[in-house]
Amino acid sequence: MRSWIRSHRWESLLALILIATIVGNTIMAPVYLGVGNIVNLFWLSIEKIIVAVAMAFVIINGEIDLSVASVMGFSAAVLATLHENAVVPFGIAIIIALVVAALAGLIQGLAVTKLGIPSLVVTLAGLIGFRGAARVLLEDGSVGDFPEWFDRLGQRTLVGPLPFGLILFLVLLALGWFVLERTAFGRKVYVTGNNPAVAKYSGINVEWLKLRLLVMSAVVAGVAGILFAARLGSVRGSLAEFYELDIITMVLLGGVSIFGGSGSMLGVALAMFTVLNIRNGMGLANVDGIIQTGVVGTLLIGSALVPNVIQRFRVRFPTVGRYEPDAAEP
Amino acid sequence: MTSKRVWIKRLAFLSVVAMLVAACGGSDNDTTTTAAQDSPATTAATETTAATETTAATETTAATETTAATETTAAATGVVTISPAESIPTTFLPKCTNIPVFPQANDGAVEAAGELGSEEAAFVGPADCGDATGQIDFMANAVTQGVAAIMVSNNAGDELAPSAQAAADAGIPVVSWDSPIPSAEGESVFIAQVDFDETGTVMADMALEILGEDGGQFAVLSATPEAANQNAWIAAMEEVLAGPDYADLDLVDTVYGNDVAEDSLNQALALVDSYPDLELIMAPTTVGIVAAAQALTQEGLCDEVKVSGLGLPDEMREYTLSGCAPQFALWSFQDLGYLAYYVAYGLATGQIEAVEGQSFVAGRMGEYTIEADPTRDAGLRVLMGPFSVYDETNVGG
Amino acid sequence: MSTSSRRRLRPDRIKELSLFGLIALSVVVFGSVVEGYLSGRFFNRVTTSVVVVVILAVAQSLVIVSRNIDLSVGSIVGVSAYLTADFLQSNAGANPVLAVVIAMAVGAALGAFNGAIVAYGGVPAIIVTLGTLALFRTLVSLYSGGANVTADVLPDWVIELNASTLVSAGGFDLRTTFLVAIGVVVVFQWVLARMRWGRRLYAIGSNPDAAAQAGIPARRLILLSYIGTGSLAGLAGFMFMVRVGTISATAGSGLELESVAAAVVGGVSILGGAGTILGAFLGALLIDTLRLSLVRVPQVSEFWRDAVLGILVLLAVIADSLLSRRLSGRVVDVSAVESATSSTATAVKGAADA
Amino acid sequence: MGELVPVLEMEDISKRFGATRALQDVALQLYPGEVHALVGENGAGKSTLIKIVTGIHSPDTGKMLMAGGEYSPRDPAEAQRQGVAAIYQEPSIFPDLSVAENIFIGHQGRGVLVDHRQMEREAVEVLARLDIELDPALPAGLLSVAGQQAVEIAKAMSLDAKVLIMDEPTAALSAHEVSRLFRQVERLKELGVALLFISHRLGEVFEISDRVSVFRDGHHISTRPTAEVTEESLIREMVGRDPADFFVRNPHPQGEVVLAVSDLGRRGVFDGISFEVRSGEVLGMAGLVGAGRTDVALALFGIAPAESGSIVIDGAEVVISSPRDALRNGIAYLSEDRRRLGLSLPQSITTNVTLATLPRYTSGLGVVDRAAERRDTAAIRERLGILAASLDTPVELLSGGNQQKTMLGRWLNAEPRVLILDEPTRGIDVGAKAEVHRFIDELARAGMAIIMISSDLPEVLAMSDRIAVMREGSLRGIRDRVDADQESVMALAVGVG
Repeated sequence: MRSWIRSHRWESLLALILIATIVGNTIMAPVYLGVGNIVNLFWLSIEKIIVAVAMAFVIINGEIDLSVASVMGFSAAVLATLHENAVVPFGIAIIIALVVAALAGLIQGLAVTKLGIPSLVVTLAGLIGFRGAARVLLEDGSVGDFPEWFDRLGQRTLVGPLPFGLILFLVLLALGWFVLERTAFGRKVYVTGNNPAVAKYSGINVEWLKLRLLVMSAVVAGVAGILFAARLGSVRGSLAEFYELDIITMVLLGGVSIFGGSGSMLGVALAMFTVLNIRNGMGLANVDGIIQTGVVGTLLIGSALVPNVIQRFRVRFPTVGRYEPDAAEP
Repeated sequence: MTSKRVWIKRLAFLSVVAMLVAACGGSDNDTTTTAAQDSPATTAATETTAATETTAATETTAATETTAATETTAAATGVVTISPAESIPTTFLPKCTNIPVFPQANDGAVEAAGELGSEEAAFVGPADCGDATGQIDFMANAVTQGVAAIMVSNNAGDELAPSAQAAADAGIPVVSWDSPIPSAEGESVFIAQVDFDETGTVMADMALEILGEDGGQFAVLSATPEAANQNAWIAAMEEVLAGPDYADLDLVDTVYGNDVAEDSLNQALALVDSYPDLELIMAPTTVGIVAAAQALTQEGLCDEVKVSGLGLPDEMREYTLSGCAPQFALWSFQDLGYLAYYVAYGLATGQIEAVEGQSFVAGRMGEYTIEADPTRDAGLRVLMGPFSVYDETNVGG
Repeated sequence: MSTSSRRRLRPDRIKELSLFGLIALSVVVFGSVVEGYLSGRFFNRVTTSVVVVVILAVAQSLVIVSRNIDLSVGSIVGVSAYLTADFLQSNAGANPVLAVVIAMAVGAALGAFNGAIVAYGGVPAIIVTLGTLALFRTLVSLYSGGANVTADVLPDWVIELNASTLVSAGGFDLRTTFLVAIGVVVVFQWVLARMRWGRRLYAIGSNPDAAAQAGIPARRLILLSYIGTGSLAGLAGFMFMVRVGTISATAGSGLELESVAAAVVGGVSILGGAGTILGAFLGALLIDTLRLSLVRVPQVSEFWRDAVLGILVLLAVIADSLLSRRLSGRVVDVSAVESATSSTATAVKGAADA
Repeated sequence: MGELVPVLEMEDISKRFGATRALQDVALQLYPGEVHALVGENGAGKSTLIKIVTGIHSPDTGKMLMAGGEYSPRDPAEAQRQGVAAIYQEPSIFPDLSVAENIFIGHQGRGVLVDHRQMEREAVEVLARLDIELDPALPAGLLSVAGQQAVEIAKAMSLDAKVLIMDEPTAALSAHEVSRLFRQVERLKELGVALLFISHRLGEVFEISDRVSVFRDGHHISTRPTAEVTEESLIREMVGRDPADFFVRNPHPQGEVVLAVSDLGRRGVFDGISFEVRSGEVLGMAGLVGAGRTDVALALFGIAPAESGSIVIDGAEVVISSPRDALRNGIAYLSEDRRRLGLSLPQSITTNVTLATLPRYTSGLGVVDRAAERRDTAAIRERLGILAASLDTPVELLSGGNQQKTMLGRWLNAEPRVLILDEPTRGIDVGAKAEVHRFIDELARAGMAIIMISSDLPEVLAMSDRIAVMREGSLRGIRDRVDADQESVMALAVGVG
């Protein structure tokens, strides 16, 4: 246990914060602990946390995808347009929307891997471009009246108190954890994020890996966008606008290094739960939205700062090996 | 919870008394209206009968609610003076909290709550208005908290419908103000600041007034392409413009400043550059109109191009006095919030019903009647009005 | 390896030239499509609207060269603009210089906050500034309580300053605000190219460990750079107030991405160590020219603009990266390094035999 | 030099980190104009000593005197001001900055302004003093390791350092570059600089140093004039045991031709490369750094594929366009740069060992069979004698030698037919070096075909069955071990005679 804590400092810290939050919320708002509310607090941000799972992979791999929110809007817009003009059956329309999202990811992925442009730049352009594409499709209109089953999928519970989206998220999270921790793919994601050259010299096809990740990220964003459409019951060009910052914040708060190579799905999950519970608790306490944002921002800085400060005070007892005299000697 | 039980008991008792009073009070039609004003007894009667049933309804099941509805049609025929019953928790949900008009509206709600001896509504909302779907979280939280009523200025379209429906299912009346839920799903009633068609007329008239008889070119600088009521107003104005009196007014373009000052500035200037003969920019948004006036003032273009639309007196005063924005219109957001709270309170305490023909008196603002909303396919509305058109005579300063 | 030839092919210069070319190109293209485009008016529009972004692009580059970033500049603009406006509201008599000082002081303070945590707290810059992006915005929103500071309470010089022109020829004005922006560019171009601490910022961004070994006080310099970024953002906030007049609590939100975009498009390496202020300036100019030009093309509808802008920016970046790769002719690749090695090895040998 | 006053004196310096005693009661004097060699295995405390002298660490006990005065630097900057400079095996230059800036960036009190033209003029002068010819405006990132080191020495000169510490400066250099470096060292001696010279290559120690100090387990064992010591005695003191078997290689039968390369070429890098390697054979590859040896290896491993020529394995021609292809065809490549290209430092030993062979441990779903990989890694660790707390230890915490073994282990685990070793013993201590050599021999006996690129000529001569020499991108000849010696190989490599 102790060793686990030492090797999972960040996760432990987050766990503490999370527990504190839950206790605080329970005291402040009696209604907080109701099943309905617990489901609600996930369900209200379900699209963000679904995309965050994919984003974790991308960032651990040493890249970033700023375009996710725009791709969400874009794929939903594609779905809506197809539905409005009733060109194809709704099921097909969903598939087409996902394919379009995949293509969006492919374009960006190729720009990154083949042209060697930093993903930050490429996806920044994507952020503007795909949002624009969504606007082009829907202009100032909003498209609704989706099939009954689709709305139900997004708005009603599926199993017990759980709506489809929440189940999907839990499955994705578990899958993400498994792939990252247990599979060769996850292994490669870490190694490549830590040092692409080493990966390349070990026979890993780095470009192919990055390409797949960026496509995957876009597809997940597409799914989330469609899910959002179902939850809202209608789509407009601005769907999910500005979500990218919240999503990236959750991943970074999860202890994923922005430089890639480190971080864990457990940390990301804890970060999600913490953020959502804090927001929900403050919401029930009638705290204004702008203050909620500020608190999450402070949390982001604080959780990164506090451990360092503590580290400063206990330099006398450094981590074993880290200061080993000749460890660094080549 | 306990407190709730207490006032149910109290109401039950009151209602019994009310029955008796009502019985001997009789129902002489031409007196009821006056009676409504001067005899608290009768109003107490009608009010409280309604109260018991609907609270029963909210407390128990939809089944009793229907019966409540049928019985209260009686109450609906009379004019109800919404008056202090008990203090209830409510949520006052603006599009966002950091645009001046919304705190103003909230002031109205607070004023009303004071008069009705109820606790102030929780004034919460998204951090900024760019976040169209941010209100959903606050709706959901309000439902979880089990508030007695929600007052919302819808920042999206029907995206809000599912969560409004959820509130309705939980027996919480949803009163929309300033901007309605288009499909009216889950919405009890919409407090319309002014008639949307009237907005069109007012804007067209201001344009005519400024451009003069010989007319000329003008363009619209709106908020976001998605903004529901801006789009409705513009549509209404275009209809009016089709009329013969406005034949010489030439609407050349509609652009969007996204309610962001800087975008609006650039858009306004781009309009001036793209249309050399442009004489007027009509901005049906408080952000856009100021930005446009500011841009034209700075570039010294006020002589060639004027600004008009919907604006806040405080923000427009300077430009109106300088002649850059000779005329603009707006309604009082304080009154809007005030009226919204009265209606929400009336519904929550069961003094009134969200049914067509229900008339009521809302404190200092006097009598209103719930009617079918002509600007939407479905839904009820209370039309506040009137427009106040500002020019250098009444803009103050 | 003749010195002169390599001088001419310095990557930075190439970058700047290619950007300049792209701007010229877009002007020519739009000029041929839109009538009345090549006018003094349009020049004035661009030069006035670009001011804020240019100053922010410079501010952003200041931290990016040392392998950091500041995502909170947009919020800093908001805070300083609001506080300055609020100050002028209560002291209408205050003279402009004082207002500028206040704006920059506010910015500097916020920048110092960022810098202290990044430099001495050892927290990655992106995390710190992502946090303060929200935090600063919250502060100004709470302070304002949702109320705007409106133009009519501001002294007249604020409104006039935006349009005030020093030189004007054939409708082409040189606006005071634009000149200030140019001044900022020139000064910081000079600071980063000529001043010791500027060069050391590049050094830190280029190889932090080596910087430590060379005894460069990295922490202090990074803190300084953040204070610099903050005060520039404060200046941008002042310019924002001058231009927009009516200041709300959301003033300047979204500018952080614009500034990063401008710097990156301008060839400032996100990995630090490379890029110039002049490049960042050209990047900002390119993006803003494209945006304002698109508004003038009637064929491009409202809804197409963002899409087209995104595509154009992407194309610009691609064209630019290909161009500079071609011209500098050095792809970072093992074999290239090897060949560079051999060339110098032979050179050294030559020297030896001599 | 006895009558000279020492420029730097250390008196019973001790330093400990947590439980580890890094240094104990070390006393050392450096005299102006001397080259003082410091030898010892990894962990002996050399690095700690350097870090103390350069002000990165401060000693727990003991004191240092600089030219008689108290010397206790708080940081490298102050050490520099006081005239102590250091250059390391991996040069710490600023790739984006010009040579001139690299030389002068650390300077204090040169005013706040930078006059690039003047600075470049001064740079040329400083470099000239070391008779080095470099474009001062050239971004230093484009220089070879040797060039970058020259820049660092120039930097030290420009700071007119009294003490210059050279930590493994020759590790990344070719024999030719080493001789150039030594010429620069001679210059520094003439200028009265005291040099502290750390190297694992004893040959160099004897060639360049005036006195040599041996360290072991944090203790200062001895300091004697180099003339008075022999290689054997040094090694004995360093390892604390008898150097039984170094460079053992008793010839043994060779098998079939495994790899045959003919007329291999890559534009502007190398061309017309033809050779073959038999199973059980070690083919040494000598030449200057930049002669193209690594490029040939990278071509065979598919990183930078060849553009012309053919590669035949076991008699069948193969196309190699990616490391994948190479591995599939049984070719493995141990890179020369452990830290940049070799190991994923924060990852565990297991992860690093099985990185190239993951498919072997994955089921259909790509799930890694951790038990299996731990089993194999444990075996590798056993076989190579990798010293580490556990298989989960991050490799960044291992000593250089164990890191090298881990990397070697990765390729052994791949069970290649052809193993290309690029500088397999660079920068690892004598003990580890011997183990690696024994190991190469073992592999050869087991029938593997081995190509060994090395700039350490004695090593090449000792380990190879045949020696291929490259110069400027082409193969200048292949010599049998028996009729090859330092001189002849060097001559081929440099192209004289």
